[in-house]
Amino acid sequence: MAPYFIQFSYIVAAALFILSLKWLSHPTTARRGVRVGELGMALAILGTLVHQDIVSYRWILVGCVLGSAIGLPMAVFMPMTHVPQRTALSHAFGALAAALVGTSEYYLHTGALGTFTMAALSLEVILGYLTFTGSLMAFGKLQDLVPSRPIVYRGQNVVNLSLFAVAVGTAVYLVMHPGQSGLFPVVAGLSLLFGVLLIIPIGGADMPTVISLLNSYAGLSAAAMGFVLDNNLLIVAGALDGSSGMILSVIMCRAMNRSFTNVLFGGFGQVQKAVGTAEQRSVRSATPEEAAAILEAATSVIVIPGYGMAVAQAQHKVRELYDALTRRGADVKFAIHPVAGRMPGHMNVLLAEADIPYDRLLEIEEINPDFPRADVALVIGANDVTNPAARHDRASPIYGMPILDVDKARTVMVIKRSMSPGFAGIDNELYYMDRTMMLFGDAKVFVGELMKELTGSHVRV
Amino acid sequence: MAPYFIQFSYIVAAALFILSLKWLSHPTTARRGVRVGELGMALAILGTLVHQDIVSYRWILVGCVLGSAIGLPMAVFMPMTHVPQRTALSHAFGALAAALVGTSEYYLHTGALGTFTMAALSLEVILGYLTFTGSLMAFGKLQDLVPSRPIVYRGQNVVNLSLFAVAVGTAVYLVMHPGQSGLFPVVAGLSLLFGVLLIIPIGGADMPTVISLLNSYAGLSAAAMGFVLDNNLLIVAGALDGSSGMILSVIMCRAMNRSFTNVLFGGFGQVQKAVGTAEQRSVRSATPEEAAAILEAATSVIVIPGYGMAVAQAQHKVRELYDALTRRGADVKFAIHPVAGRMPGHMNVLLAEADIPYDRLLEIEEINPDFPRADVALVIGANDVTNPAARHDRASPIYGMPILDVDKARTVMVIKRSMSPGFAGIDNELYYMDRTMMLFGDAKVFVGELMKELTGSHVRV
Amino acid sequence: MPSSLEGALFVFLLATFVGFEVIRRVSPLLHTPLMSLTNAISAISLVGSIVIAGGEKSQLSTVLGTIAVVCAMANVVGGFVITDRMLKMFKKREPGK
Amino acid sequence: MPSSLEGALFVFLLATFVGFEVIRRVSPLLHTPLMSLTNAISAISLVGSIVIAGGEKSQLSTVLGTIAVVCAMANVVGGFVITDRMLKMFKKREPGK
Ligand SMILES: NC(=O)c1ccc[n+]([C@@H]2O[C@H](COP(=O)([O-])OP(=O)(O)OC[C@H]3O[C@@H](n4cnc5c(N)ncnc54)[C@H](OP(=O)(O)O)[C@@H]3O)[C@@H](O)[C@H]2O)c1
Ligand SMILES: NC(=O)c1ccc[n+]([C@@H]2O[C@H](COP(=O)([O-])OP(=O)(O)OC[C@H]3O[C@@H](n4cnc5c(N)ncnc54)[C@H](OP(=O)(O)O)[C@@H]3O)[C@@H](O)[C@H]2O)c1
Repeated sequence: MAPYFIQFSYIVAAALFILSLKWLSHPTTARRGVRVGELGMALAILGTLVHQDIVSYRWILVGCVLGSAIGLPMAVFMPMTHVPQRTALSHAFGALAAALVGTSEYYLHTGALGTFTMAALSLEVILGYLTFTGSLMAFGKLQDLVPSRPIVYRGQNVVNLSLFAVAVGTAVYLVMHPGQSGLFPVVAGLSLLFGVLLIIPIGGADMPTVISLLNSYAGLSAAAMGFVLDNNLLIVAGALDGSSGMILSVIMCRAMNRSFTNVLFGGFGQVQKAVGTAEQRSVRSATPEEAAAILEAATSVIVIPGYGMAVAQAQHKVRELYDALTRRGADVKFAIHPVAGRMPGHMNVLLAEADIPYDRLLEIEEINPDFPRADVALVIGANDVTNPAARHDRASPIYGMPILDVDKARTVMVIKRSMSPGFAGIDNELYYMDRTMMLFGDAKVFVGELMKELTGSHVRV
Repeated sequence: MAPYFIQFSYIVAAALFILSLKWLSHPTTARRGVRVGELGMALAILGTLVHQDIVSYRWILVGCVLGSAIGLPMAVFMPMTHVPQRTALSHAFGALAAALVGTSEYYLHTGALGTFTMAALSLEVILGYLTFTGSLMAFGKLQDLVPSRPIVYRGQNVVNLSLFAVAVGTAVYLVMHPGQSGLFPVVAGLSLLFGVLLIIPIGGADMPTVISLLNSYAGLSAAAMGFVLDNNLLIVAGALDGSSGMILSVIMCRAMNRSFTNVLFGGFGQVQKAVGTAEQRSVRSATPEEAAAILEAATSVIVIPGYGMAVAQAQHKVRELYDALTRRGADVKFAIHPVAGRMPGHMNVLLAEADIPYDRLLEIEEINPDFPRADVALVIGANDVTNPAARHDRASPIYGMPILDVDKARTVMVIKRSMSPGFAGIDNELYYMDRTMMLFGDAKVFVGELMKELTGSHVRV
Repeated sequence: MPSSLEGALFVFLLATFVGFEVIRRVSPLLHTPLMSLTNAISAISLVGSIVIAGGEKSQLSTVLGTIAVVCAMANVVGGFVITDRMLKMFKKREPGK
Repeated sequence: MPSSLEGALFVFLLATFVGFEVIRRVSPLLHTPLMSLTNAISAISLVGSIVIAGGEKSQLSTVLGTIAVVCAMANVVGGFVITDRMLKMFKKREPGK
C-alpha cells in the first residue's frame, strides 16, 4: 500500500505545483495558487513520511520544528524592503539542503553508485555547495555585512575559472572511480570556495540578477537530486524553479540591456568616475512649498518610484500623497520600470504594501505614451531608469536600455538626497533640464513635507 | 550502442514535437514548426529502425511504401474544401494503427501481461477501434456516402450506453484474467460497433466537433500504447494530440454555446421545423447590377464568409472581388466567426488559399465594433453566425452563441441560393430587415456577376 | 505500480500540461493546420507498428503490424505535406500595397 | 542508460517546458512573489532530506539529513507564508472610488 500512496501523492503534488505557478500569473488567482502549492507540499510530505526506509521520526521532527522556528518568524516579521536579502538567504538554505542530501547519499552508497547516478550526484553537490556560499555572499552584500562594491584584481577571471575547472575535473574523475571517497571533500570544498569567489567581483547592485541565477542553480541542484534518488517530483519542482530563475534573470538582463557575461564578469558599478560632472552644469533646486504649489494645480501626475523610495521606506508616505492628490481630482498613476529598485517586481510589492491599487501601477509600454500629456512627473528615488542618455548616448553604459520617458512631461520633479549617481554610477542629464526641479532630501521626509503643504493649503482654502 | 541511440532519438524527437506545436502558434513561424516536426518524426523513425526486436525490414518497407503511396497523393491533390473529410479519414487511419498494435501485443504476450499493462492495452484497443469506425462514419457523413442527417430512435442512448458498458465490463474482466483470450475479439467487436452507433444520431454539421473529439480519443489511444510499450515518446505525442483535440472541441462548443452532451446526444439539426417562416414576411431581393452600384459607392466593406462559400468554392472569385474593391479605394475586411464553415479555421484556410492576406481576416472581437461604421456588410454563404436571434431570442436553439453584428451595418447584402435555413435549421431575421438585400444565387456565380458589373462599369467610366 | 509506470504517468501529466499551454495559444487563424499537424505527430504510433511488423514473431502480428505501418505512414506523409501546403498559402499583404 | 534514467530525462525536459511556458506569462507585477513561491516549491528537497534523516543509516547521514530537513523546512514554511503575505497586499481599487 505505502509505495502506491507515495507515488500517488507525488504525482498529484507535481500537478498541484504546476497549477500553483499557473495561477500565480494573475493577481486575482494568485492567492489560490499559494493555497494549491501548500496543498501539494503537504501531500508530498505526507507521502514521504510513510516511506519504508524511515526507521524513526525523531530527527525528522526535530528538523521540522527547528526549520519552522527559523522560517516562520523570518517570513512574518521581515519588512518588505528586505525581500532581496531574504530571497538570497533562502536560496542558501535550499542549496545547502540539496548539497547535504547528495553528500549523505554518496557516503551511504560509496562505490555502489552507477555512472549516471554518480554524475547526477556530482552535479547536485557542485551546484548545491556553490549556490550555498554564493547566496550567503549575496546576502552579505545586500545586508551590508560584506563590502558591497565589486572587488576586482588582475587575473581574477582566470583564477576563478581554473578553480572551477579543477572542481569539475575532480568530479569527473570521481564519476569514473566512485570509490575514491577521499576526493569527495575536495569537490565539495572547491565548490564552496568557488561560490565565494564568483560573487566577490560582482557589485551589490548586480545582486538581483545574480540571485536569480543562483535561484536557477538551486533548482537544477534539486532536479539533479531527483535523478539521484529516482524521484520525479523532485525533478519537476527543480525544473520549475530552474526555469523561473532563468527567465527572471533574462528579463532583468534584457531590461538593463546587458548580457549574462557582463553581469558575471563585468565588475559593473565599480570605479567608473562620472565623466560628465566635470563641467558643473547648474540645476534648479526647489522647496517643498514651490513643488506643492505646482502639484496642487496639476490634473495629471505620474509618479516614478525607484530604489531610493525603497531605501527611505517612503511607500506609506507616497500612498498619503496619492490619496491627497486623488482627492483633489488629479489623475495619479505610477510608472514601474522592470528594473526599478533592486529586484524584479520590487516597486510593485512595496506600493501594494502601502495599499495602492495595482491597476494604478503601469508598465513601461503602457505608461510611456502618457508622459507628454502629464502635468507633473514626480521621480521619487529613481535615477538610471529615467536617464535619457540611454536613448541617444552611445558611450553611456546604459545605452540601449529601455527607459521611462520622464523628460517628456511638462514639469519634472526629482526627489533625491544629492547629486550623486544611481546604481550605474553615471550622471543623469534629466536633472539639468529647464523643466526639472530638484527636490533634495530623503524621500520619506520630503514627501512628508509635500503632504504637509498640500493638506495645510487644503485647510486654508 | 543501439538502445542509447533509440532513447536519445526519442527524447530529442519529443522536444522537437513540442517546439513544432509552439511555432505553429503564429503564421510567421508556422512553417518552421512543420519542418521541426518532420525532423522529429524522421529521428524517431531512424531510432526505431535499429531496435533489437526487428529481424527483417521486408514488411516495414512494404508498409512504408504503401502508406506513402496512399498519404502523399491524398495530401497533394485534395482540394482545400475537402479538409474536414481528410481529417476524419486520417483519424481513422491513426486509430486503426493504434488498435492493431494493441491487438498484436495482446496475442504476442497473452497471459504474460501485468495488470496495469493490460489495463492500458484495453484502453488503447477500445479507444482505437471505436475511433476507427467512428471516424469512418464521420467521413461518410461529410462525403455524403452515408445520409448526413441524424438518425434517431427511441431508447437509442440507452442501447448505446449499455453496449459501451458491456464492452468496458468485458475489458475489465479481461484485465483481471488476461489469459481469457476468447474475450478479446468481443471487446474489439463491441468497440467497432459502438463507434458506428455513436455517430449515427449525430447530424452531419456537428461532425467537426465530433471529429475533434475523435482526434482527442486517437491521441489518448496512442498515449495508452505508450504505456503498454513503455515508450515515453508515444505518451508525449499522444498527450499532445489528445489535448489539441480536446481544446478544439471545447472552443467549438463554446462558440456555439452548446455542451458536449448536447453535441453527442442532442440529435441536433434533425427535424426542427422552422417555426417563424409561417408568417411569410417579405424580403427584398436584388440583382447583381443593383448590388454592384452600392458596392461601387462604398468606402468600407466587411465580407462575412460562411459554409456556403466553401460549398460553392467561391474563394477565388471572392479574392477577385476583394482586389477590385480595394483598387477602387475601398477598405475591405473579412469577419471570421470561430465556427463559420464546418471546421475550426475553415474560412481562414480557404481565403488564404485564394491569396487573401491574413491580416485582413479579423476575429469576432476585433471586427464587431467596426460594423456600425461599415457601408456594406456582404454575407457570402453564411447564415447562423449572423443571426441576431442569438442575442435576444431565448427560445432560439442558438441563443447565447456569440454572433457577428452584421445587422448593424448600413447596408446588408446576403448571397445565398434560397431562403432555406443553415446548419441550425432556423430562420434568420436578418433577411427581413429593411436594410437587407437578398442576392439569390450560387455564391461563385453571383460574385462572378458582381465582378462583371464592377469591372464593366470600371471600363465605362 | 511498477516504477516505470509511475514515470509514464508523470510524462503523461506533464505532456498534457504542455499540450494545453501550447495549443491554447495557437491563433484561430491556424486551427485547421493545427488539426493536421497534431494528426501527423500522433502518427508516431508508427514506431510501435514498425517494431511489430519487423519483429515477425507470428504471422498474425506481422500482418497486423504491416497494416498498422501502412496506416501510420499514410498519416505521417499526408499530415506533414498537407499542413505545409496549407501554411504556404497564408501570406501577409505584400509591403507597399 | 537505465530506462528509469530515460524516463527521468523526459520528465525533466517536459517540466522545463511547462516551467518556461507558465512562468513567461506571470505578470511583472508579481515577479517578487514568484521568486518566493518557486523558492518554496523547490524546497521539495525536503522529501529527500526526510528519508535520509529518518533512515538513521549512519551517524553522518543522520546529522546531515537533519540539517537538510531544517534548511528545507525553513524554506517551505517561510516561502509560502511570505508569498501569501505579499499577495494579500495586492488590491484592486475599491469599486465606487
Ligand atoms: N530591479 C532589478 O531587478 C534590478 C536588478 C539589477 C540591477 N538593477 C539596477 O538598479 C537600478 C535601479 O534604478 P533606480 O532608478 O530604481 O535606482 P538607482 O538608479 O539606483 O537610483 C536610486 C536613486 O535613489 C536615490 N536615493 C537613495 N536613497 C535615497 C533616499 N533615502 N531618499 C531619496 N533618494 C534616495 C539615490 O540618489 P541620492 O544618493 O542622491 O539620494 C539614487 O540616485 C538600475 O540601474 C537597474 O539596472 C535593478
Ligand atoms: N466551423 C466549425 O467548426 C463548426 C463546427 C460545428 C458546427 N458548425 C456550425 O456550422 C454553422 C456554420 O455557420 P455558417 O454561417 O458558416 O453556415 P450555415 O449557417 O450552415 O449557413 C450556410 C448557408 O450557406 C448557404 N449556401 C449553401 N450553399 C451555397 C452556395 N453554393 N452558394 C451560396 N450559398 C450557399 C445556405 O443557404 P442556401 O441553401 O439558401 O444557399 C446556408 O444558409 C454554425 O451553425 C455552426 O454552429 C461549425
